[in-house]
Amino acid sequence: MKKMSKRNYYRRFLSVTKGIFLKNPVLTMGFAVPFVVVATTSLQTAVGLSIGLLLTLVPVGLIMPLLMAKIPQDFQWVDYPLCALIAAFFVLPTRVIVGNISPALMDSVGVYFSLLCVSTLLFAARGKTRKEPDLAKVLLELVKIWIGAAMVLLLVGVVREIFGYGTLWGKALPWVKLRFSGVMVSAFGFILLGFVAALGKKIHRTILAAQIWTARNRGPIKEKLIELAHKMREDEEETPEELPKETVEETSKENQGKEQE
Amino acid sequence: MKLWNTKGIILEQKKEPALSRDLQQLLTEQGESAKVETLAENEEVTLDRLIRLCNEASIVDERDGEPLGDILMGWKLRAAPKLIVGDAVDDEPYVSNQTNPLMKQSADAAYGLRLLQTALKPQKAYFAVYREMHYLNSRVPTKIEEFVVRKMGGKYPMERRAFSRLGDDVLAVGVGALIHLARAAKEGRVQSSCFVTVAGNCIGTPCNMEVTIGTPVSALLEHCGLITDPTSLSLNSAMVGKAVEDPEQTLIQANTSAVIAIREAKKNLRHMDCIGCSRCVEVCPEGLNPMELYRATSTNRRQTAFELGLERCIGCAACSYICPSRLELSHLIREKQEKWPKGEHCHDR
Amino acid sequence: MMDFLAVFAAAMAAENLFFARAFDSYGLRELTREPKRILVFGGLTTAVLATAGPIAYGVNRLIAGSSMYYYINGLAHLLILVLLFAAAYLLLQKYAPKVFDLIGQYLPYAAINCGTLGSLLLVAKDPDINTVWRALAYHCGAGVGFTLAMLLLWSLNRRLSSCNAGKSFRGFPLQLITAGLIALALVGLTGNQLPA
Amino acid sequence: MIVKSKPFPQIRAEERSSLVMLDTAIALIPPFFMAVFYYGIRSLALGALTVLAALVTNWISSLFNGRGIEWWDASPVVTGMIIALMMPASIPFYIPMLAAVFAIFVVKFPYGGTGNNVFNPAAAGLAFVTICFGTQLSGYPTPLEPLSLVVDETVKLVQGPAAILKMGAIPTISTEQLALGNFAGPMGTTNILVIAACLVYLLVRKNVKWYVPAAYLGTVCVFASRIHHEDIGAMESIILELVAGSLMFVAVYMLTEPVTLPKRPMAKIFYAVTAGIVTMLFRYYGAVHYSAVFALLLTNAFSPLFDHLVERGNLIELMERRADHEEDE
Repeated sequence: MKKMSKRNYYRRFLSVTKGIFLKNPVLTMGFAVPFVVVATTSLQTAVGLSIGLLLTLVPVGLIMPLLMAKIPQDFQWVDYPLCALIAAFFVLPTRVIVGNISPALMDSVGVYFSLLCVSTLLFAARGKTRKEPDLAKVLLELVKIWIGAAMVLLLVGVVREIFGYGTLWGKALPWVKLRFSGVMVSAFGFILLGFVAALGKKIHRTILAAQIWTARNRGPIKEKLIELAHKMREDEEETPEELPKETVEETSKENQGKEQE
Repeated sequence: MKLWNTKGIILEQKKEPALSRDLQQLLTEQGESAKVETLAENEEVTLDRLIRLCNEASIVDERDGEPLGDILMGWKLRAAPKLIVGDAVDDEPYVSNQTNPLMKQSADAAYGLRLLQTALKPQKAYFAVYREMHYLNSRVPTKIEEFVVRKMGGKYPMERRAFSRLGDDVLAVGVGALIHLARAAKEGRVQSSCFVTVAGNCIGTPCNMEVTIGTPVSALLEHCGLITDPTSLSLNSAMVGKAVEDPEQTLIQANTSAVIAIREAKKNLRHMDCIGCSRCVEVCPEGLNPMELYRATSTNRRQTAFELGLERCIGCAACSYICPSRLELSHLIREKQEKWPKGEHCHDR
Repeated sequence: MMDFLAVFAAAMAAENLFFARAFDSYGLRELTREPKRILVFGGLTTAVLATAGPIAYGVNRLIAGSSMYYYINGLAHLLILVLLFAAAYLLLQKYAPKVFDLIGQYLPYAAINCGTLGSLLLVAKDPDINTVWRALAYHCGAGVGFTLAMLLLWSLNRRLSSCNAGKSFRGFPLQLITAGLIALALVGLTGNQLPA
Repeated sequence: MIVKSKPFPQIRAEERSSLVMLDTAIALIPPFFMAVFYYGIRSLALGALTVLAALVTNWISSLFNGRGIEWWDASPVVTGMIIALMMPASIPFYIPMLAAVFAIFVVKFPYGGTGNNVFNPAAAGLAFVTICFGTQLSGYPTPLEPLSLVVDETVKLVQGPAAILKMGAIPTISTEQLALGNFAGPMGTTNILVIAACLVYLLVRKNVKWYVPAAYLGTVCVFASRIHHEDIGAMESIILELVAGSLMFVAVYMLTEPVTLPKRPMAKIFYAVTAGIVTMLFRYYGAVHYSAVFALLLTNAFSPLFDHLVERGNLIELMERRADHEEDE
C-alpha cells in the first residue's frame, strides 16, 4: 500500500501544496471574500491586495507566537484582538509602499485596504499555526495560504479588468470590443468567485476520475481501486463545505460497494 | 382556510361500462353443499344470533377482510351504534364491485341491512355511494326499499377519511357482506364467493363478477377476454393495489375487490425532472410536501426527510398520479419509509 | 425620526454590509449553518456597532483635522473596537457569567471583523452622515441588515441542498452564486456605482 | 403469462410537464404579433435570435451537467421570448442574446438545470444587461414606424412613460392609446389587453393560480392609490402604474413561473404580496428602470422562506390536532 501511495503523484502533489489547491482558503473555506468580491477590480488592485495580504500574514504569524509565550494563561483571550492590532500596524507601511507604486490604486480600493488587518484569512491562518512551535514551518504554511489566496485574487482581477475595462495592467487590449460595466458590482464578484470555486472542484474531480479509470483498465488491481475509493472519501470528508455528512457517507459507501464489485 | 384546502384529487372514474353491466357469475360447484341453519320465520333477531350466523356462514367484510362476526362481537360490548352504513363507496377508478351489487341485488342488500338494524337498533341506517359518479349512464336510485341511499362526496383518498368524519359510533359494513348475510339468513348458504370488478383498457368486456373464492386471476381474465397484453396487472386498485406477476398462481380472496389490467401508453413514462409545479403539494391529503420529500429521499438525506414528515405518508399515490413529469414519488417515499427505521435514530450527525 | 428611519433603511437594504460590500465574518459557510448562531452573532454585531458608532463618530471628529489622518484612520477605529471588546469581555466575565457562557465564544469574532470595522470606516468617509443620530442609525441598520442577509442565506440552504446541482457546484460555490444573484437584485436600489 | 408491473399508481393524470411549459410559450406568441405589428419584422428577428441563444446555451449546459440534451424542454424558449419582449425594438442584437446566455448559464446551469433554479432566469438576465447597458435600454423607438434590421442613428429614440413617471412628471398619453399599447416602451409589454387575454388562457389551462397575479396587482393598486402625483386622481394613478412599466407582463409571465413560486397556496399569496410591496418600493426609491424585474429577483430569494414558515405553521397545526385526538382516546 505504501508503494502505491508513493507512486500516486497527484496525491503527493496535493499533500505538498496543501493550502494552495486542496483546501484553498478562498475557494473552499470562504475566507477573504470581501477582497476578492468587491475590491479586486483589476490586475493592479489584485497585486496590491496580494502584497498587502503577504505583509500582514507573515509578520503576524512570526510575531504572535513569541508574544503569546510571554502572556499569562488568564489573558490568552487577547490573542484575537492583538492579532488584529499587530496587523494594523503592518498595514501602515504597506499603504506607503503600495501607494508609491500606484496612487490611483489606493483610491479604487478604498476602505478595503484598511480591512486587511481584520480579514478572516488572517485569523484562520493564525488558528492554523497557533500550535506550531517551529517558525520555519509556520512561515511555509503561511506562504502556502498566501499563494492560494493570491492566485484567486489575480485570476478574478484579470477577468474583471479584461471584461470591464478592456485593458490589462492598464494597457488597452484592441481585441476586446465589448465592455461590461456590470462586472464591477459585488454581485458579479460573488458569481465569478462561485464559478471559479466550482471550476477548481471540477478539475480535482476529473483528475480523480481519470485515475480510477486508468486503474480499472490496467488489469487486476483491486487494491488500488479500493485505495482510490478511500482517497476520494477522505478528500470529501476533509472539506466541511460538502453536503451534510450523512449523504457523503452513504454515497461513498455506495461508490465503494460498486467498485468492489 | 377552506378555500385553500385542496387536499386530495378527483380521479377520472372510468367505471363504465362495468358498472351498468349485469352481474356475471363464475362459480365452481364445490362450495354449494355446505348449509347453515336459516333464520326461522318469526324468530327474534338478536345480536348473538347474528354473530352465530355470521360465524357459521363464515361471512367476511370485503372492506378490510375481517370476519363480520368479529366486527359484530366488538359491538356487543359497546353501546348500540348511532348509525349503520351499508358501504357501497367506490372512490377508486375502474372499481365498482360494491355499487354494482347494490343496484343489481338490492333486495338482498336491504334485507341484510334490515337484519343488522333490528339486531343493533341504531337511530339511523342507510346506504352510501360515491357522489362523483353523476356522469354515469346508470342512475343510482335514491331509495332502496325503506333505506335512503346517500351520496358521499370527497376527493380521493376519501373512503377512510369520510368514515372517520362521521364519528366513532358508526358501524360500516360492506354491501357484499350484507348480501351474503341475507343469503345465509334466507337460504342458509355459506359464503364461498365474492364480488370482483374486472376492468382496465386491456379487458374486452369489463364487468362485475361473482367469483368463487380461490379462483385464479387468469380464469377471470379469460372469461372477460384480453384485447392486448397488459403492461401492468393489479389487484384491488389501480392506485395502491397489489401487483400481480403470475395470474395463474394468484388467487382471488374474500377481500379482493378488482382485477385491473392496463396497457400504459409510452407517454406515461417519466420524461423530465421535477419542474416544481407544486401540483403534488396541493393534492397531498396529509398536507406533506411530496416534491421535497422525493428530493430528500432520492439523495439519501434522511434527517431532512424526517423533518418533512416522512413517517406521515400514507402511500395514497395521489402525488404520483398528478405529477406531470410522471415521477415515481409515492413509490420511492414508501420504499424509504420502510427502509429507514423510525424517528429515534435520526439525530443530527 | 423620518431621517433616522431613512438612513436606517438605506444602510439595511441598499448598502447591505454583506450583499453590497461583501463584508463577511466568521466564515460564511460556518455562520449560515444554524439560525440560532446567526441570531446570537448578528445581535452581538449590532450591539457592538450601536455602541462603537457614536464613540467612533466623536473620535473621527477629533482626528479629522490631523495631517496623518489618512494613515491613522484605520488604526484608530480598530483601537476603538478592541477597547470596546476588552471592556465588554471583562465586564461580562465578572458580572454576568451566565450570559458570558452563552456568548463568550462568539464575542471576539462578532466584535472585531470586516463588518464592524468596515461599517465604522464607511461612516467616517461618508459626508452625508453628519450627526450622531445618523451615524447611530447607519450602524444599527448595517447590523440588522447583516443579520437578515445571513438569515436569508440560511433559509435558502435547504433549497440549495435539495436541488439537482452538479457535484462541483454543491455547497459553497452555489451559495456564492445565490448571494451574487441577490446582490444583483439589490443593485436595482443603488444603480450601477462602485462602492467606495 | 408473466406481467412485470410498474410501481403504483398505474394510471396517470393527462397533464405533462413539456406541455405545461409549451403553454407558456404559446401564451407569449400574441404579444409577439403585436410587436411585429408595431415595430416590424425586426422584433421577430430579435425574438428568434434570443430564443436560439437560450436554447443552445441550455443544450450545452445540460451536456455539462451530464443529463444529455433534452429536446422537449421548452423552458429556454420561454426565457428567451420573455427577454426579447422586454427589450426595446431598436436594441442591438447582442444585448438580448447576452441576457439569454447569462440567464441560462449563470442562473439555471449551476443549480442543475430546468426545475431546480432558485431565481427566475429571465429576470436575472434582464437585470444583468440593465446594469451593463443601462443607457441603451432606456430609449424606445416610436411605435407604428417599422424598423429595418440594421438600426442606425437616424432612428429617433424616446423615453418611456415609466421613466417620465419616475422623474415626477405625468406622461401625456390618451386612454385609448394606453389601452391599445400605442406608446413608446418595451416590445411586448405595452399591450395590456393582449397580455390580459393571455392570462385568461393560462388560467383556463390551469397553469396559473388566479390568486397569484391578483394578490400582486392588488398590492400594487393599493400602493398606487395611496401614493401618487398631486395632479391626478387615484384611479388614473393606478392605471398609469399598471400600464406604464412592464408590471402587467411581469405579473402574468414571470411572477407565475412555477419553479420559483413557493409551493404552498398560502405561501404563494404571501409571496405575491411581498413582490408587490417590493416592486413599489423599488419604483419609488430605486435607481434603475425595469424595477419590477429587480423586485421579482429579490422576492425569489424569499420563496423558500415563505414555504418554510407556512409549513411550520401546518406542522404545528397538525401536531395540535393529533394531541387532541390522543386526549380524546
